[in-house]
Amino acid sequence: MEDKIITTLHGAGGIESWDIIEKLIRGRVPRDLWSTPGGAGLDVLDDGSYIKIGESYIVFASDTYTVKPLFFPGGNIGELVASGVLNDLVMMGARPVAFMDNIVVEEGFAIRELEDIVDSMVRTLVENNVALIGGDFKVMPRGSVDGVVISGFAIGVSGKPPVVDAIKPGDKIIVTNYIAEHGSTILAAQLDMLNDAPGLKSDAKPLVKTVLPVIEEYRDYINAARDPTRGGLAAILNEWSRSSGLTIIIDKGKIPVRKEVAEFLEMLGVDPLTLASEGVAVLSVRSEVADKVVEALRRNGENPYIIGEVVEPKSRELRGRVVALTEVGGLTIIPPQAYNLPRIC
Amino acid sequence: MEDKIITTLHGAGGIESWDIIEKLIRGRVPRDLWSTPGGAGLDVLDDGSYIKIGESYIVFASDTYTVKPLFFPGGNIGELVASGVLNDLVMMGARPVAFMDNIVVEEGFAIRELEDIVDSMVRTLVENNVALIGGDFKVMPRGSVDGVVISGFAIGVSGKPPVVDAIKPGDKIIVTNYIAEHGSTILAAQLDMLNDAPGLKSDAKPLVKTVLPVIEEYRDYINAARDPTRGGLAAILNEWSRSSGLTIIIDKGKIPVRKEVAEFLEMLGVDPLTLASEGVAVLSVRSEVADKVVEALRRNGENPYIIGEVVEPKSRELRGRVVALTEVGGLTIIPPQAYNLPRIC
Amino acid sequence: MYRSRDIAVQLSERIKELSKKILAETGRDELNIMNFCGTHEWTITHYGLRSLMPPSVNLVAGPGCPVCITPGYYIDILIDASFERNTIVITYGDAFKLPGSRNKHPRSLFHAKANGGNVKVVYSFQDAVKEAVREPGKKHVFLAVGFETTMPATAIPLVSGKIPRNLYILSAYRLTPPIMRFLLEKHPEIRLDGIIAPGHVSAVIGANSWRFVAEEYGIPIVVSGFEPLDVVLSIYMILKSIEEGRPRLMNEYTRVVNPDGNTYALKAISEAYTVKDSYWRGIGSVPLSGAVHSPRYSNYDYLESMGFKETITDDKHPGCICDKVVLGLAKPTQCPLFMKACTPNNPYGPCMVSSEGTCRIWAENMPVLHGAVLK
Amino acid sequence: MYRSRDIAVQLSERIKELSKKILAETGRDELNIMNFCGTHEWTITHYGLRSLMPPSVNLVAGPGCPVCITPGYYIDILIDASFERNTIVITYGDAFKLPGSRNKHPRSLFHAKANGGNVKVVYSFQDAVKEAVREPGKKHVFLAVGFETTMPATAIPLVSGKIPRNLYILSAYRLTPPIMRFLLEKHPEIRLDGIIAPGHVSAVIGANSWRFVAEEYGIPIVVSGFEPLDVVLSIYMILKSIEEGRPRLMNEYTRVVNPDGNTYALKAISEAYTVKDSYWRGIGSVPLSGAVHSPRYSNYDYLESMGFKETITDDKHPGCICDKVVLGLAKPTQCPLFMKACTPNNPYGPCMVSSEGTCRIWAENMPVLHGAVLK
Amino acid sequence: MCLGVPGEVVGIEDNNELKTLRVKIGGVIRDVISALDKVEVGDYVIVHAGVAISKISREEAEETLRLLAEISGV
Amino acid sequence: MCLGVPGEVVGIEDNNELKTLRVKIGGVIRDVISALDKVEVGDYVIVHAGVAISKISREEAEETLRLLAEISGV
Ligand code: SF4
Ligand code: SF4
Ligand SMILES: [Mg+2]
Ligand SMILES: [Mg+2]
Ligand SMILES: [Mg+2]
Ligand SMILES: [Mg+2]
Ligand SMILES: [Mg+2]
Ligand SMILES: [Mg+2]
Ligand SMILES: [Mg+2]
Ligand SMILES: [Mg+2]
Ligand SMILES: [Mg+2]
Ligand SMILES: [Mg+2]
Repeated sequence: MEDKIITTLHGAGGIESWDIIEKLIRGRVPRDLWSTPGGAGLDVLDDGSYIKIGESYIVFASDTYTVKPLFFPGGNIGELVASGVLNDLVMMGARPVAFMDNIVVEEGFAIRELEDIVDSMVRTLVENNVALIGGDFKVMPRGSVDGVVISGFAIGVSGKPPVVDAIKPGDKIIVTNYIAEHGSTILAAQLDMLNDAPGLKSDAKPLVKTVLPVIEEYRDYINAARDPTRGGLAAILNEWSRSSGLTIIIDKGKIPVRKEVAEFLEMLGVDPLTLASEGVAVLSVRSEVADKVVEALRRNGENPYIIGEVVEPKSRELRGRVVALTEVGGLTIIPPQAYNLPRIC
Repeated sequence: MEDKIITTLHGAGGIESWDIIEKLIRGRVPRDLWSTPGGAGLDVLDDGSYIKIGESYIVFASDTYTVKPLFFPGGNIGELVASGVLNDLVMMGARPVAFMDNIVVEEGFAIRELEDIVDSMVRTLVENNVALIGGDFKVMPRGSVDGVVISGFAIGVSGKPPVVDAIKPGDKIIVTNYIAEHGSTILAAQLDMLNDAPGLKSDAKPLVKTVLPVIEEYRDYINAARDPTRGGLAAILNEWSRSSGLTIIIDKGKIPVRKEVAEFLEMLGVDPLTLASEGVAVLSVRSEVADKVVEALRRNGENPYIIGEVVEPKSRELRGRVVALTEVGGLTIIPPQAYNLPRIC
Repeated sequence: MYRSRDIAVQLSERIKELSKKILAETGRDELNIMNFCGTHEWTITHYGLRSLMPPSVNLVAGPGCPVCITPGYYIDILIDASFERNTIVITYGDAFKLPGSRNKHPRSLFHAKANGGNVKVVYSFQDAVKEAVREPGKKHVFLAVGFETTMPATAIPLVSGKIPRNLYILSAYRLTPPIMRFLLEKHPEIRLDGIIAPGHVSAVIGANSWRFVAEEYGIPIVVSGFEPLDVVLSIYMILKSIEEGRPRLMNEYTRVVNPDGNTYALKAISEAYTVKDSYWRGIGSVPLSGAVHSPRYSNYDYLESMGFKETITDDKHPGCICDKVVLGLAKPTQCPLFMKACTPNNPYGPCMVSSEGTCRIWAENMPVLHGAVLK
Repeated sequence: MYRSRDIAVQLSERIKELSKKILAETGRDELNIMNFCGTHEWTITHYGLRSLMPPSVNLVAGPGCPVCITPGYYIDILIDASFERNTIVITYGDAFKLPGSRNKHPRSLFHAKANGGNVKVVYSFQDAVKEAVREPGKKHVFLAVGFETTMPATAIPLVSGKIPRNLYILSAYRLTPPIMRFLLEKHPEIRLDGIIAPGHVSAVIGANSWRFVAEEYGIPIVVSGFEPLDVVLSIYMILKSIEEGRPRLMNEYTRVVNPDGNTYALKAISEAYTVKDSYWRGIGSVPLSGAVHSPRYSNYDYLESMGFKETITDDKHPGCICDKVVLGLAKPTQCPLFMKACTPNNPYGPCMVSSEGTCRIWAENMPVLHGAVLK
Repeated sequence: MCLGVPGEVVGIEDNNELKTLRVKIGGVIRDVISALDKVEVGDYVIVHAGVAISKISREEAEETLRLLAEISGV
Repeated sequence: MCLGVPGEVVGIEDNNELKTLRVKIGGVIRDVISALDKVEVGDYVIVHAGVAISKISREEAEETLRLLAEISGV
């Protein structure tokens, strides 16, 4: 018996999210309108979409941020929306040029706080030389929306065809930095544990200066790029393996998780692989350049690791699955599970 | 003493909206990032923005819809977001090619209703041959958002420079159809008077097939185009006169207001000039083509009227003002006033 | 028909001729005609009737804007009430943005709502009744502003016993003949050549209520309707009566107003309410000019039930001359704050708040009020 | 150190050697070792320990997953309560998605919340106390699921008198030795060669609580910690004890568990709670296996205060063999609904819900459970 | 103050003590409180804040229009 | 069931009847209920669902590690 209402699972980035987008959106649009001629959109369901104009690719990304709390260690919703949407362009291999912000704010919200949010958003754009060319500003009556919700739309350009995720056997999987930093900070805030866990801090940051140049340089060797936001690393790797039918094998011991984050999550019984990052990229690159990519990322200030590789499935059951070699050398399947609650058992 | 919190006035489309956008957004972005080179954005604050790629202009519009109720006579929020954002492109003289939707929905919302909303949105896009190339889907916990909020982001192209509003003395002001249809319907719904006023119906519809061809044909003679949404006709005319320093004179007797709408609003003491349309354009065109534009619009199924003209201000006080010749031949100033409440006196 | 441009133009010609003749005969420079009622002021502004008058005929707004004269402390009390747990304040749209008397935020019910207060705007008192029935566990307070016209809205349901026990009424009602008498009595310095009396007030209290103006003060007075031609015709009638040298009570609005008013409604009003001396914002206490619930209905009276004493505090904002503006004793342009510290966008005094407030109307219409011509 | 890959590999070699030897000596095909506790199951799955075992060593999950064995009617009652005005249901994350027994929406507290019910998820009982203090006007009900380990969370605050009067507890606590005895007694058909006993339960009740397993049933039993190497070492110890032919009680988790447990906590538990026969989901009534509040604290007992009778209804979903799966009597693949009508995405039975549920674990890990190799 | 709009009575309901009228105000049909002693279907009334406060006399209305025409000469 | 994590006691508070411990669990410092009879700052404890249910013996921990090393030969 299927549930006939929207639940928070539908928005959590796991299987339920894929399903609702498939049924609610993609299934309702005729195939020829999933993209424009020469472009990509619902047909790829990637970080962003693009249209082709002459020899140029104009790339778009949009995301709505509903994060609670609005301010958290390491950033706020303004910084988040700017870096999050720019990062989606970076994952497409596009250089961001312009941004639009749609702000929805609750009546009674302090203007001072809104200014702080906008300042952070604008600073992020300015630092990356992205123009703010428009947007919208709506006020909802008190009680109709909790604080502030911001949609960001970003526009980028690329001379080469954008990166559309298509992992290949033999690819190495690279994670550019510590994972679960943002997700664990938000989880702590929501459980009112920020004071208990002073070592937590969101990693929200744009990857325009550190990751984009590397993607541009090694573009022909990069088969997929994705920022592990909602659903975390587990969701992305599962999306990649599912859509390709290949198997991804990761070595859990090589996944960079900062000690403070690991300890906090262990206390709650929450898996860092399922928590969001907001300043990390996951790349699937041809093995011959994997070390060079790691080196280039490290030169740009990132903290990259090769955490696994893509292989042909060795059995029918392994098609589209993500297998982990665990810390103790065992094997386990990483399911796409995006709903994180503290547990006692 | 200025108020330090956001009020509904800040989102109503009148002076307070202009102010907050000026202070909160535009004042915080360095001038060189108001647009991209060769493009337009915060510098024009028009219906949309654009960037220039080679000889093409890529035009963007984005708006967030927070309308309550979500379903109303004549449409729903899904139809509204699609037609509203496409109409902004039309007002820029651009042909819409692609759309992205960011849907925020409250936990517990009926999937059936959400499907109806998406169906309406998609139908509007399909009918106008616009691709849905991406978006976002977020769920907020129950009580954190009232039902559904949708941000739309539309992408259009134009070979000619887009229409950036700049009215000129001698221009005729044309309204393409009955005004205040959408705003009065929503007002009635919010006052629980829809049953009392069965003649009301939102005019929400895309203008891609009826108005865009006319703008394209007479492009060189059209100095400004705007859809009178938030704040209604009063807000737009005031924006145009204020930004140009010119005077707009309108003849109130010529403004098309449907009888049912006029009667309903008269009962409440609300001015139709301040209420939103969602399927109307206001054009400022050179007088030599005004009649031809009216004729062309009428051929396409619209119901256009020339309601006034642009003149040089005859005094310092008339700079940037909108003057109306009233039904009885008197003169009055039309202020930009966007907050509509029923009144008893 | 009541909005015919042709008739208006012709009538305005007659008015020009008549005023010219009167000025010539009396040697006066100008004629002052006061429109008592805020809704007449709205008609005058909205239809641009001042621009149809000759420069010598001044249409002076009177004290008939309830937003301008409602005491600020009622608002203060209701702002506080809106933040009480389980209390909902209900108001007509008109009073929603009216500032209270305290110089601190939130200053109006609008701002109280933005700050989290429970405030609802309704079109009619019946909507307030519906709200109270829908939420029986909560206390509801209805802000009853208005003149005699509006009093039946609560008086009829009160005497019919149809109001739920969780709905209280804060009576801010004010009576119009007393303020008219007060104005004529206390401010002889303002010379009025004619008065346009409120049509819908008169529908309730009867045209005869205004006879004293003509008989005791020798000023022609016309009970007028609210269509633009009603007002223009009323002005014509005033001038005609001046010309004839017979200041008298006239009724332009005979289709709605009769000499004795609505006796059925008046009975309900006098059963539900008791007249008493009352405070008018900026103006002061005016004898027998307000109404509180009569003892039989005092359990519905919000101030009474909550034990509030109607202590009259000075709720003028320093520097604001709204009191004089409301009484027609000064023009907004005479206020040093006008369009400086006090603008429609950021009102300082009460007359700048409502779309009927004289200062607001002047601020928005200066270019045409000043007689700037278009061509 | 407890997660060293090198040690794990070596230990797994020792286990292979030992099991080979045992099988050769006994002529058996395979050895069944039951991990009683859901958290051990989590460790086994999360660290892929089954893949480190030789094919002949089966690690069988036992009834120690509270999500799987909590009676559905507790959830039914709390779903209803969440829709009562002024009632807030509070739960640990574990029980949030647990389906009730009724075959209609909303089926879980998660779905109740989505439908507008008042449900909060907390990390600890103290967070529930804070909520109740913060909202004194509302009734709060805490769903106390768990085994002996979790009982101090409410027992200690109860006996200290530190719980506000508006916080009620629905005791779904279950006791582990009784279910172990029930399993061994009623289901001799399942042949167990060794048992991994729950470490944190034992920290409270003492390792000696499990002595009866070895002495009365001749099955080696090890109290084990939860790090992966704790579990691997425990398996080694069981095999070693089989090899030596001395089935006995062992304690791998001596750093935390002593023979007599936490006598201070046990005193609080026995003061606050009274043992009684209780229902286990799908399994049935088990003698003296549950706990209700003792008379002195019965005013905090939600079921008692609300007058609910613990009527035991059959809450098995038709066709679901979760009862057998929970007791280790069947593998999920033996259920006809497995991965057909019942999937992790759309669970039908309780064992498919929690990340510790055996069916869920099998569904997600089939490829490696089936021994598929990577290279 | 006192915005009032004319409407036609199209129905009458008497809920012991409180009389309400169904009034057609242009295209709007709305239930309003009656503050009128005698009123019939077909009467025209002035509605203010949801209350019918007065009847409208058709003859007087015509008389006023006649007066307007006469004075203006239109 | 029974997720438990080890932590170090860094503070003790006795609110008549109810003892709470300030426990450092890795980088997290959290107040938990004490279900322990005797406990001192510096002790290591197992925290389960916000309750310290048991002390950890350093010697026994070392003994187990020694055992692991011995059996595995690592
Ligand atoms: S301009 Fe403002 S301050 Fe001056 S009288 Fe008018 S309302 Fe008062
Ligand atoms: S697969 Fe589902 S239905 Fe079958 S036993 Fe497991 S939980 Fe029950
Ligand atoms: Mg992305
Ligand atoms: Mg997106
Ligand atoms: Mg994104
Ligand atoms: Mg940051
Ligand atoms: Mg990608
Ligand atoms: Mg627009
Ligand atoms: Mg916009
Ligand atoms: Mg728009
Ligand atoms: Mg429509
Ligand atoms: Mg425009």
